[in-house]
Amino acid sequence: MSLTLIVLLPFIGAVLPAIMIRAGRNACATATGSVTLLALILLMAKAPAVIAGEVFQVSYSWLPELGLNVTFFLDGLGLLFATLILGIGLLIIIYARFYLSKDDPMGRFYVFLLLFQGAMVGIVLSDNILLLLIFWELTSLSSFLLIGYWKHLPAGRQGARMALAVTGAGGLAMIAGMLILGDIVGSYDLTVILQNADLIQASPMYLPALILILLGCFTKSAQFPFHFWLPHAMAAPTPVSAYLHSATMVKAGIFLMARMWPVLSGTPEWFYIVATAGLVTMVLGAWIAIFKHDLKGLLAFSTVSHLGLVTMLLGFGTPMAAVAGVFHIINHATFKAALFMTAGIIDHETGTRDIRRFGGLLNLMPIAGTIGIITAASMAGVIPFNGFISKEMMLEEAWHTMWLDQNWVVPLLATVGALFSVAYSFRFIFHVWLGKPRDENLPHHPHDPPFGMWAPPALLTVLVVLIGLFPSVIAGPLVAATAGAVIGGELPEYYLSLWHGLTPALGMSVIALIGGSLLLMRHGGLMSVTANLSRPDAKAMFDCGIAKAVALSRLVSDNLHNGSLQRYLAIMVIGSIGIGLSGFYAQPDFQSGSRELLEVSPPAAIGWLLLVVTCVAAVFMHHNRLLTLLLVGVVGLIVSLGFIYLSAPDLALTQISVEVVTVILMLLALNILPKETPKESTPGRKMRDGIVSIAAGLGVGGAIWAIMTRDLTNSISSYHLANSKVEGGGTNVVNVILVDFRGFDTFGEIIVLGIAALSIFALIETVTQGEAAKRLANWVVDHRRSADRHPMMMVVATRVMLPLSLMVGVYIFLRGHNEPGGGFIAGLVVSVALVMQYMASGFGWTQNRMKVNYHGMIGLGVIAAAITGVSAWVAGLPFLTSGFVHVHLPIVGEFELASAMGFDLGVFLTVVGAVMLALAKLSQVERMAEHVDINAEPMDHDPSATAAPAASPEKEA
Amino acid sequence: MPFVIELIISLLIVIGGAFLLIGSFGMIKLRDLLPRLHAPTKASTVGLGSLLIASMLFFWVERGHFTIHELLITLFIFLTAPITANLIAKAYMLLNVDPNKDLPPSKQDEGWATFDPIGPEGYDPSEEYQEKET
Amino acid sequence: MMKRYLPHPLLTLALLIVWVFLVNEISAGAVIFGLILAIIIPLITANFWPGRPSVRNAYAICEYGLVVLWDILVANVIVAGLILFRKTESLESKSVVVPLDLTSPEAITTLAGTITMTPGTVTIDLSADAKSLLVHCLHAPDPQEVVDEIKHRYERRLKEIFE
Amino acid sequence: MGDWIVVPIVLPAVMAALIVLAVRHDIILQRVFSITATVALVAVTLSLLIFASGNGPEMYALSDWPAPFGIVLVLDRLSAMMVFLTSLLGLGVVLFASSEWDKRGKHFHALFQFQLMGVNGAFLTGDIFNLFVFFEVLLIASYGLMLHGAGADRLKAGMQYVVINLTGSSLFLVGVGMIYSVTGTLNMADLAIQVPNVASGDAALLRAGALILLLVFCVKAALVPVHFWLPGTYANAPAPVAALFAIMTKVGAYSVLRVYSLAFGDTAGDMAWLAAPYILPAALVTLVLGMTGVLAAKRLNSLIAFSVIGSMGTLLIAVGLFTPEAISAGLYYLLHSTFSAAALFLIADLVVSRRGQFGDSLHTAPRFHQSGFLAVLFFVGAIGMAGMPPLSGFIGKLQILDAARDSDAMVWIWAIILVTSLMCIVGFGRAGSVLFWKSASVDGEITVEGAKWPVLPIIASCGMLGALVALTIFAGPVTDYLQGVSVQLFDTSQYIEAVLGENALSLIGQ
Amino acid sequence: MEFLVASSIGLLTMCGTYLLLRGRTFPVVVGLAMLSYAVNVFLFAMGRLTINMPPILRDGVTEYTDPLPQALVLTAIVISFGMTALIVVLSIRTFLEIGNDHVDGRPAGAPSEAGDKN
Amino acid sequence: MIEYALNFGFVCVALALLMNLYRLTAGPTTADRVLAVDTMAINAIALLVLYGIGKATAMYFEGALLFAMFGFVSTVAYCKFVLRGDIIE
Ligand code: NA
Ligand code: NA
Repeated sequence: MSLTLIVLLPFIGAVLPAIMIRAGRNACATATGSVTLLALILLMAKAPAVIAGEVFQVSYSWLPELGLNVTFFLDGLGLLFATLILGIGLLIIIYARFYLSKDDPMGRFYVFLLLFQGAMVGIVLSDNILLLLIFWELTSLSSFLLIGYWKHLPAGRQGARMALAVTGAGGLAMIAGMLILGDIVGSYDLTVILQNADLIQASPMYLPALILILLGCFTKSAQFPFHFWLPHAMAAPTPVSAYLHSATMVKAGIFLMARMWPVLSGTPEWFYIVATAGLVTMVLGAWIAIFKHDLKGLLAFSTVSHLGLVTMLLGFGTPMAAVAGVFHIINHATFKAALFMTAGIIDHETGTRDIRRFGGLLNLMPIAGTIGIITAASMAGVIPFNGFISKEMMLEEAWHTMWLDQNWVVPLLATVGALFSVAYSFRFIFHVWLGKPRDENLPHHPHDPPFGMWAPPALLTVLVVLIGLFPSVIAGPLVAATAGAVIGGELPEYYLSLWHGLTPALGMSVIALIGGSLLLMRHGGLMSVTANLSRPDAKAMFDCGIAKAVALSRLVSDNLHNGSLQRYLAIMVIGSIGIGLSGFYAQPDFQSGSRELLEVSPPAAIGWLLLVVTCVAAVFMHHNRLLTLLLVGVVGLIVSLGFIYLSAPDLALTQISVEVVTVILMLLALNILPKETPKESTPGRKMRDGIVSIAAGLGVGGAIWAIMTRDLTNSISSYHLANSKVEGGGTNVVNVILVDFRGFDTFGEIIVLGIAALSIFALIETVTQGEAAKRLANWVVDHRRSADRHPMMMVVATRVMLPLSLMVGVYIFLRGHNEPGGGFIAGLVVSVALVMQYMASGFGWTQNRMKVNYHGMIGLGVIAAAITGVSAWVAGLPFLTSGFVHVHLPIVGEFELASAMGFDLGVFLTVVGAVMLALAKLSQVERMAEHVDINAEPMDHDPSATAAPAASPEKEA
Repeated sequence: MPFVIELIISLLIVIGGAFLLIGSFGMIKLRDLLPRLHAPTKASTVGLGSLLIASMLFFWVERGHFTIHELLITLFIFLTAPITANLIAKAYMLLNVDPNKDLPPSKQDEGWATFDPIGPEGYDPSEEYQEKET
Repeated sequence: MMKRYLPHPLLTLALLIVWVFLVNEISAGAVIFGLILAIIIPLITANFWPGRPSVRNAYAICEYGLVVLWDILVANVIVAGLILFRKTESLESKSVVVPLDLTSPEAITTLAGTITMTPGTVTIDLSADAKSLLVHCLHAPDPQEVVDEIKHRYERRLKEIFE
Repeated sequence: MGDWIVVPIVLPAVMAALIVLAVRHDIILQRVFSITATVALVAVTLSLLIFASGNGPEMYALSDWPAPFGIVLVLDRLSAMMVFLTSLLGLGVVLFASSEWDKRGKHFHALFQFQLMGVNGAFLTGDIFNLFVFFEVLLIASYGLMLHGAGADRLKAGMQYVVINLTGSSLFLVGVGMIYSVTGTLNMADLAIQVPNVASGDAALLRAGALILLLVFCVKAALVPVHFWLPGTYANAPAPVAALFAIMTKVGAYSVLRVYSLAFGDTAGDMAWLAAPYILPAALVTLVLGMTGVLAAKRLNSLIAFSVIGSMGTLLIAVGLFTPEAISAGLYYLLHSTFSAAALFLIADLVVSRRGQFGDSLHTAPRFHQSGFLAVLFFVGAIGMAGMPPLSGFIGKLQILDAARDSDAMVWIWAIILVTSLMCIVGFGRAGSVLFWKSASVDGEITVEGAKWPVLPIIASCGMLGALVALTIFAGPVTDYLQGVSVQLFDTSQYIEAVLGENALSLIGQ
Repeated sequence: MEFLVASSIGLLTMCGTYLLLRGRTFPVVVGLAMLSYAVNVFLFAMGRLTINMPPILRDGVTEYTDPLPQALVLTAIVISFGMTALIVVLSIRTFLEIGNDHVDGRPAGAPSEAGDKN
Repeated sequence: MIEYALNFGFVCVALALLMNLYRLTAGPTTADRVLAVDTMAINAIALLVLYGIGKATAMYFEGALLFAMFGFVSTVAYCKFVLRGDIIE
């Protein structure tokens, strides 16, 4: 339980700084510190037992299906890292309180820091590798926030993004590796995995898993060739650098290699990948560090180098090397965190981090200077500090390591690395603290910082010295416990002490010290040499890489999604032809149909000819839009005739009614739109579209040919035919299907119509704003117009037509259940009759006489349709269940009342409402364009009116 | 079916068909829209009329009861054909006829409605058009 | 009362007949239902037809109808002949002006319609003040004859019916 | 409870009609109606979800006609989950829109309710033509919503959206027609029975029809190469609408899953798992192109839109594997990606509305109000979309990777999912950096009129993010449920029995 | 007869598709209308062709054409009508807002939309 | 006998339709085309009537009725469009 709490505390506590910042910076820091302290205390309470060899474990089920569970365990390795994370974390919190300036949002800083801390603790305590992955990626995210904390600095932003990209990428690789690992073992539990070294190493998936996991480790721990992000992350505030980039996050990779050491190490693959990468990193990082003028840059590359050192040790794969690695982790954490904090102090006090401007700072800030010198000496591996001991152990291990059967490679390079290490460490000592001040005009006048700022590094410095002097007393148990956990078996014999006698390692050490000192003396010269060397600039490469990736993405994405509907549609059409054909040809044994075909009658042939001619004419003459419309109208006419000919009277009625409303709609549109389509397609485009269209036509035509020439032996519609009259109460089976068997379709269908009208209304409502309004205001009528708006003969004719049409509408409506007709067609008939009034007598006059609101009609229609359904529902029957009765009235005789009629009434109302709303609204645009006042009189001139008309045109509201 | 009735029906059908054909033939034979307009508006209506009468007769004899709803179609056609012809003619004249040269004057205060405006307060949309043109 | 609910008995009658045409049967149920509709529909559409002319001269209507029907038949044969057997060049097509005495829009429209449906004439326009009809003749060697016939045969009768 | 299956369809429909009929002039009343209805919808769909998790598939025969002759609705674990998801999302959207968006055009709430109706109908129906009808309902409502408030860019994008989808609708009918023409049925369960019994000479037609239908579903699901409508549409739709559209692509995915596991699944003989060889490669390409778009984006909204394409790729990879594990993983990801896309669109709107003239262009602008708070929201949303821990996206991706293990394309799947995750991270990192960090180095501050702390939008956005958190925390129970979904999907006999009765099963030898 | 219908459907599809692929909204709308004719007839024809067997039940008549496709086509016609109405209005609205009727909202000859100026 | 008459009728109407088609495509004025379409509607009604007689069914009457009604409306709409541009004003 308390194990979980240790992990959760930083996360839960992360809300505290956000809240406490309102109470002041001290309160904020104190709250943050207490959280960490509490976690540290909880951890320390377990430390003795762990050091004694006990392993704590706790487990909660989270996603057992995947094998992802919240399980933590605490062993020596976990203890060491958790202690480092929480302990150094605490110091950093204190340090940051004084480091951050008044302008820096401290609450946010601590929130991020605690989140990061929690993630780190999570990594080192996870007993489930999927859980570990989660924490792993969380550290990437929280470090992204921390590095980018000073968001006004471009370097900070770029560094943050680079760190995120690199470590994030590694993390993603690691996900794959971990999943493979889990697959090999059959469990994602670390404790289980650690038991299965043989299984893992024997698996053919071992190498992929290893590489993928190492990618994660190397990126996070800034190992060659992924070392480049770390220095750029130094744009972060110094506490962040100290915490993340020396003590904790960069060690996550090391931790994981150590954690996985029992199962992954010991193979040649491991050795050559890990040890080599470590070795190269160690040397390269140190070399670069020598020439960094930025204090933190120097420390950053030294960190890279030291991480390489540990990596190399782990890579050796021997228990002894592992012990050395573990010990160096501890030592490095102590001196490097202190060094960073010192660097922060210098930065803070002098206002610069440029080494070239320093010198003699020891005199000005003796406390910081002492701390800096001691810790730097430890970094250089100078007796008697802790760095010396672990470096000796490293050299010792290097001495007897063969690399590709060569015994000199590793020792030589290790010595060179150590030598460089001495050089940059001494540079830090001599160029910063000792000697003469080189720049009298530092931004600030430096002096020792407040206690809170130097105490944390001082504490670490004390540790540096004490571990150096009494290694086995101070660090021994921890090293033992940790190394035991890493090795996962018997510890080798080793002694943690300053003096091991005259060993080869000592010799190498001495060479390194002397060589390093000499190198530093020639620093100036070397500097000019290296300055002239064109080294690959990692940041530039990374930026260039990202820029290339973005450019490539844009090239691909923008060219593909170029906004051309024509292309999108062509692709879609080609895709559908392709997928249809692929299906057709993927299925063997296609047989042509054997259904007896119908005779071709002469009228049918003529109809067909008409259709062909009009279709083709419509394509070839489509530039003349009005003509196109006429031709398409003829197509509609022929299709309707065809429906009648082929036993579908309902379809014909519907088609012909829809046709006319569509024509009216299109004409309304055409008045606004250009009357001609410009000829702009290139011959190539026409060719392409022609081919695509022909293919589509052949495909669809072929398919329906194949369908019509074969029989359909059983269809659900036989049931409809059988039950339409008896159960559905209607002899028009199509109508019974529409209002009853499949009434739900119709319910949806009228809603589509209603929505269309509402959308049209909404679309046109906005026409009065913006560009559209301007265009309408400046509209120029571009065609000759007749003088009479409302020809008298037409007005009179439509007046006669209206009652007739309504009569027809009622007739069509009522008979729908038994004969061709129904609510939809009736609705269109009535709509057309009304539209005729609008066309003949003008909008203004007609609208003034129209008592119904079309919106309401749509709503009412849908509700009416729904009511017939809901009333069945309320009665405990399924929605839309219909009933019918035969009513007998005197004189009138017997007639049928079906609830489906209520439904059909809903259809009727919706259709009328929708059509009228859409047309009426659309015509509003026209009137705006034509700048015509709406009319109050139905005819331009009424010959029967004796007096001159009094009413003047009304301006439309 | 009595032969006479059958004969009448057949004749009506033949006449109807012939008139329809003539109507459409006139439409392609005549040179100009206004003459053309005569052909379908008249020939077709009579052609259709005879077919509808044939149909009425046929169903009367065939089904035994007098069907009258064909009359409704005839009614519609007779009601609408003049309007159609009028509007088509107007549409033609507007774009193809010069009212001052090609048409006789109306002999009234106002000219032909297609060209000369009248209405409440002398509303004249074509003036608007002219203005914008200049 | 009667006036209020049955303002246009003729229209109601016409609609009733239309209904009977539509349902294609003469039964009590059909007639009653048709009657209901024929009363309701004129009421709800009254707004759209202000000043419906009251036409009561049933005899005149019948006479007019028969005359027109006959003329239509004749006209068709004549026009058919013109179309089929005359060279298009030899047709004397022209537009003639028919000054009107009628003032009711319904009457004018009926006249115009009649002209269109009868021999070789189509009403192609109306003067803006509705005082003249522009009639196109397919073949009219003597325009005045056409005008006279229209005024005599149709307009006179329509005046009786409508005014 | 079975009686209530129709309610998620009828309730919004009636509510929309009522809004149009009664309160169209009063925006406050519209909001009250709309929000109340949506809350009620959440309650109903939750009850249905609970019901479905404790029962087998439940059929609802509309008009009381027996299947396959009438239209049936079917509530099973999958459809119950989808309607619940829809209503939750809908609630967030309506809350967000009720602050201000709904005033920018007419009829927002009516269209919104109709949209819910269409989506719910598509999820619940067990009839393939009825599915078409609901597709059309949801599409036309979406056209209306998409164009809500108009504006040049929106109209341009809307035009493309509408035309592409209308073309898709035509294809839908062709597909349905071909299927009916050889099977004689429209009922999905009946189809499952008819498909294996189709004469071999007719099978080619059936297969071609089924594949054309698949293409149509893929248009909705924004699968490459028929995804082109999405970037413009989502990027230019009003924010709450874009958020609501998060469910629209899922309708496509759902339909693929439903039809191609039921009728063209295990029992389909020759045509078993018909869709798989098409979906998987296309999904992989979709994911790559989506995340390429994320990397390439120059506008925030198009960044999010492309990430939606990417997430559809991820989801359809899982669907395309057609294994129980993959599908439950995919469904988990579906839940996740719906909320995360919605959240991002909503948050983006809060950001964009504060950036004044800078809008959603990924261009450095001066600071704006609440940029800190919004940065947090954006960060969380981006984590969700990129599939970074600790949010559900990560768990979803892990599950999909895990489920892809046995696939022949495993290497491709893993590599593409992981690499594109990185692209997404980089893309969102760049965007976030420009929006929230770079502004710190620019002088001045943008001030825009409007409520400083718009309560409803913030509640809605946080609610969407909260859903991600809940999905994460309750990953176990959710996955339990989803495994139940997979079981039901793969054991089609349950569905068929529920719809057609026990006797029908003998026809397919189960 | 079947051939006439099949070829008509094919032709309608062909012409509809060609118009659909044009660059201006009006032909596209017309193309969609033609496509919906094609599809409606397709859907209708999937019930096979029959002459003079309308699905209106009559005493003594046993043979009827398949009514279901007809019902489906009716639904499809209505829906495509609603869709056509919307897209017609949309094309006007877009034209008014943008000033040209290109489907991509750009004038003739203009290069494809150059993304966004970043 | 009726059958022969019907066949004659069909042929006449079919030819008439073809002539209409010619006028529709040849124009030359829009009015000509509108006239052609209007006449087509009339011929279509004739076709329906003939067909109804041929099949001895009244099923197609409503079709003919609506053709008559709607043929008129669309012709009016086209003409109004040519005359005024705005058909509802
Ligand atoms: Na029923
Ligand atoms: Na249509």
